[in-house]
Amino acid sequence: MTSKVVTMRDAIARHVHDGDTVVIEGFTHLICFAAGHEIIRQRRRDLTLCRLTPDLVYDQMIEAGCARKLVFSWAGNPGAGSLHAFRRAVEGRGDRPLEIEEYSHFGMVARFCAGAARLPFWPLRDYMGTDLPRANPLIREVACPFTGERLAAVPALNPDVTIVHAQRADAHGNAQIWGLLGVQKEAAFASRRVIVVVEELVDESVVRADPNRTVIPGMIVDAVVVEPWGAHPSYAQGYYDRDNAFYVAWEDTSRDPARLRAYLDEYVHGVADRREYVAKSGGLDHLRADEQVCGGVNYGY
Amino acid sequence: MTSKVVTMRDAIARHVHDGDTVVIEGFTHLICFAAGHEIIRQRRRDLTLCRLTPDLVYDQMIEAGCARKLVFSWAGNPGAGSLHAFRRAVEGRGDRPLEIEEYSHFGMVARFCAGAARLPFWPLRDYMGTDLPRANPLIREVACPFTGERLAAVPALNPDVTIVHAQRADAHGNAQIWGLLGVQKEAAFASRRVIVVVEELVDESVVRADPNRTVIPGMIVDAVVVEPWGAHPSYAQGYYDRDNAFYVAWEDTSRDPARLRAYLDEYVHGVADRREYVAKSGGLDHLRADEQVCGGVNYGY
Amino acid sequence: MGTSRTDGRPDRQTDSPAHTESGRPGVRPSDRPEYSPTEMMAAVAARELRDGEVVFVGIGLPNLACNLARATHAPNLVLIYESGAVGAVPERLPVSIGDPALVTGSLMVASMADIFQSFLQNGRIEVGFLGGAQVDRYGNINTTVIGSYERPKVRLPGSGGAAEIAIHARRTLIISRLGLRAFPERVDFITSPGHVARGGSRRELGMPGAGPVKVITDKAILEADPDGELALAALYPGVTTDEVRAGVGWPLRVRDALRCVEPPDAGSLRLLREVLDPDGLYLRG
Amino acid sequence: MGTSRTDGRPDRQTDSPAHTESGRPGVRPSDRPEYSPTEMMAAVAARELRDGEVVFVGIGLPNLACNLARATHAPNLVLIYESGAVGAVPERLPVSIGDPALVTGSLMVASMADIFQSFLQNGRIEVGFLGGAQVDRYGNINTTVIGSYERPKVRLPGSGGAAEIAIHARRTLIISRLGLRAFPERVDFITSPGHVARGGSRRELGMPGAGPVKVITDKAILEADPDGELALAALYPGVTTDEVRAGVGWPLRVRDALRCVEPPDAGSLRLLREVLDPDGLYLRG
Repeated sequence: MTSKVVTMRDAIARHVHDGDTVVIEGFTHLICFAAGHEIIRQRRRDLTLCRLTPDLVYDQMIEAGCARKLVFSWAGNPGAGSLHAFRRAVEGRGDRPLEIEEYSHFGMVARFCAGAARLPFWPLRDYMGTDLPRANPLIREVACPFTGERLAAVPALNPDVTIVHAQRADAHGNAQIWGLLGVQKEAAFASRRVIVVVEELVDESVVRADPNRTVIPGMIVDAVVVEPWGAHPSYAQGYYDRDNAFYVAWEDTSRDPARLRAYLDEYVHGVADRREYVAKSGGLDHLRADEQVCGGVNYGY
Repeated sequence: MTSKVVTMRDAIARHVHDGDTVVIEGFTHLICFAAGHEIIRQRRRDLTLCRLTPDLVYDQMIEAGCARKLVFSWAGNPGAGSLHAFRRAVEGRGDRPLEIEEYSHFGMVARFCAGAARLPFWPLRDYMGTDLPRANPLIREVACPFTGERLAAVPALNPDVTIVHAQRADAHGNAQIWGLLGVQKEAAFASRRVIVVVEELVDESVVRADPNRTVIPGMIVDAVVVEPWGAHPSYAQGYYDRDNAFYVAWEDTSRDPARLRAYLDEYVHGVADRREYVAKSGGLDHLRADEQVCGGVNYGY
Repeated sequence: MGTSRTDGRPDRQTDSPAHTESGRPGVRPSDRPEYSPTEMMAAVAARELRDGEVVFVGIGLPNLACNLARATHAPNLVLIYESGAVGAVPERLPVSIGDPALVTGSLMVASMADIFQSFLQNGRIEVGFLGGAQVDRYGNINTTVIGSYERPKVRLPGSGGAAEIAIHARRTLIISRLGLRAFPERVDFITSPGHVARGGSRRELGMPGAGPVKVITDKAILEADPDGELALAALYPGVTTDEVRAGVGWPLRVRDALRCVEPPDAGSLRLLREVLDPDGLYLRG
Repeated sequence: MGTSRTDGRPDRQTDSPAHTESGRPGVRPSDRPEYSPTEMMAAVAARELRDGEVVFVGIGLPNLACNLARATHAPNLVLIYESGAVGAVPERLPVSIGDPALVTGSLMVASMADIFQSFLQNGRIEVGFLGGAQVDRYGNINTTVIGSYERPKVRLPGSGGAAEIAIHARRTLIISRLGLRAFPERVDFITSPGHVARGGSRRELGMPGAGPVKVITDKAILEADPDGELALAALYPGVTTDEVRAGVGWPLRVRDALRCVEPPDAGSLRLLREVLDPDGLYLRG
């Protein structure tokens, strides 16, 4: 089989188009900032951005003007404050409007589950007594055909493209992830196109040695990008720690549109690729992970 | 926390009662024959037995008179023929009636998914054009509240007790499984009580060294039984191979009720526990797995 | 749940040991070590957790409370984070709900689909922690918007997992500092339902969990009366009923059997300050 | 799809290379090595698989066919088993659908919930193999009961994953030996729907997959006409139309452009006999 390995530039150019519904998933862990930055550099427009937690990566993309709409369930800077580009847009203080479609985490997870299963909806017991269905008419009800009970229902989310960061994959995109799994698998299966970005490209034999570790099969992957440190300032278990100082500093950076744009000019537009970003960020070596390697298991028979 | 480790005798005595809905899951892999034999020895009656593939273990329990009803999706001897105790009962040639409730694999999987999520039903795109809904009125339809599309729906399966065989667990029941996963996790989460049976009892530190390998958390487990070779003649990846000769021989054994009962007398009633079964079976050393150990991954940060 | 009184004075009997929150003998104000309201909130929340329970943990004070409980009376508490870490034993103070330290050495990593479906919706979570910008008379919480949804004055982060924790956890604990903006009579938006939401009571609406059993503030503990309205149930040492009333945007009921909450003991304070949050990241508030 | 003729003779043009099933030059009867009908079925099924396709594999002949294709023209075939093994490369002949040899060295182990929801229902399976006790005029398959469901003469194993494979795989291949009991006009029970089931056509019933594109028998290949009825489309060497008709319980249509199927080449036979099934476990039939 021919290799799917391409540069980030080529992957974004080929698979992310203006107007697309784009998912860069990863719950705290493995958020692919490298892809977000490349989308900003290539000046994509009118994207519908979906993520449980927009996080800094979508705050940057909103400020950069990539987003027409945001689909989400928690839009804060985890442990550190607000996403101010998001807030400016939603509070009517920004340069351009931002449409929002809002769920809870469970609702977003359920949307990805429906998408991955190619069902039009997913049932869940949720939202009674909340104002969320009032704010979002796509939160509906379905009656159980056995008990008559009325449950909540959310529609499938089937993105045009999902970008998943993983610790490692082979050249066909068979990707292995450990640590927090988020909704990476569901988002990838729900998507029309899938880009897998990895810290490390490994031989197929590494994947085949531990098949229970594989989260995303190559057969659903369109492109593989090898991008060490690609998840910074989020983290990759076993590779590097979360850059908490960056998250804390974001509160002040993003609160001031001029500073935020200066940041984008320097760290996104001002670099050609991730390698330059890492160099400009001082190498990031202080974040490199300690060794805490688990034992293997026997696949013999 | 106090240990949950008990003998198989105590686990069955305490958690499996006459009239219960019982699941011994494991798809080809990790089928807990040791538990099935102990249920036969303790002469449980009127059980509703559920499994995707009843396999030899339920054929034996049906012949032994434990079952009132069978819920299933494929009732054959994999690669080797029929389950004749099952066939005698369903074809009206047996000693006692056996009620059946029949799905396809996907339908059974969906029932366990609903049970694990504590939803009353699960939607799936299935059964159109088949005669299965005619044979089983619990296969129904549900309308999508977004598209209006009519999908199939099956009801949740919430067993009284589920017995899961695993390669290893700690004394609190945190169980790790690799190789085929079947519907072990879903069945355990769907169940009121859970018995975990393991090849190997390990220290909690072994589990904590590789938390992504854990399939069933101890918090949903009621009893842990340590029973090496407990899945024979099925297999445990990394521990022992499937005893294919046993499956092939079952065709003749089960075809003749007298021979089947002689088998039960000798290998089930005629032994006190699994240790004696293994000894009577000649030690089973020829099935012991080769070593094919995978590498570990780094959980550091 | 007891009745409420309105004279604003704690019941005299609340000094007796049987009525202190921890069940241990009461400590006179003059004996107690110095502590901050934040430390008090963490200690009070920790006492609410029983050994062996399964707790859905948040970052900040809930995390401190859970780890304080683990280090003291509840060594077998099972900590679950919505990010997927089950049985976490963080070796450092987690600064996000998906901190890598929650994974390393945990019992299990579950996908978020499993966390919400097989753990939370399944009814396996015994205690959930909630907080938010606004908590109202019935324990409803708003973490969505100040002002209208369509034209918000302040856009807050939204639900995250809070809506479903509020609905499914067998009981919830709300942690919030008193103040008129934080405790309005009616929240601007119900993100996480308490006892009486628009449309009916929890039971009428089919919510599996019992809802907020306690609202742990910086001055007192509020509990819901049988009709779902929050009432002042216990005062922290040195706090008066009027001080609590001043921090709540509705006429606050006061229980007849008003309890007095014991301050944190020296051991808990040492754990909080020296082990759990040595940099004062969350305790400094 | 072509039209059908009823004179029972293969079209003359079928000897031309362009019309042989494999696309390679035809081999005259006298040149061909000896082979059994079972070997022919395995070889014919293997030819139906294109390199890089994702195949839902069963035990027995489908497994042999897939591994023969992998060893010859389709090295990148992705083999998926309903038991959860994805990208399996079995080092021995698997004797059950959950053989440990399917796991060792595979690309991924998926839970069965994922196999049925995220792979099959998702539309990721390009080819599915089906077989069964009865195949009818429209390619419907019965693996449930001979006789009535309530009082069966013979109780068969049931669906397993066959019903959903029949519905979702983009196309299916049916493998079955001809015979009046195996090919009745109407199956006693539709376990796996073919082209026209009770209630309507596949499209009317909302089935995503195209259904059975070929029925590979021990004597010939049947294909569905546009109205869903199976017709004789290609004969194995040395087989007459009448022989096929005798093995089918309805008046069989015969295509005008009746093709002649090339026998297995020596390389494929050697692979089947010496590498893939050296003990003749499945080839002996």
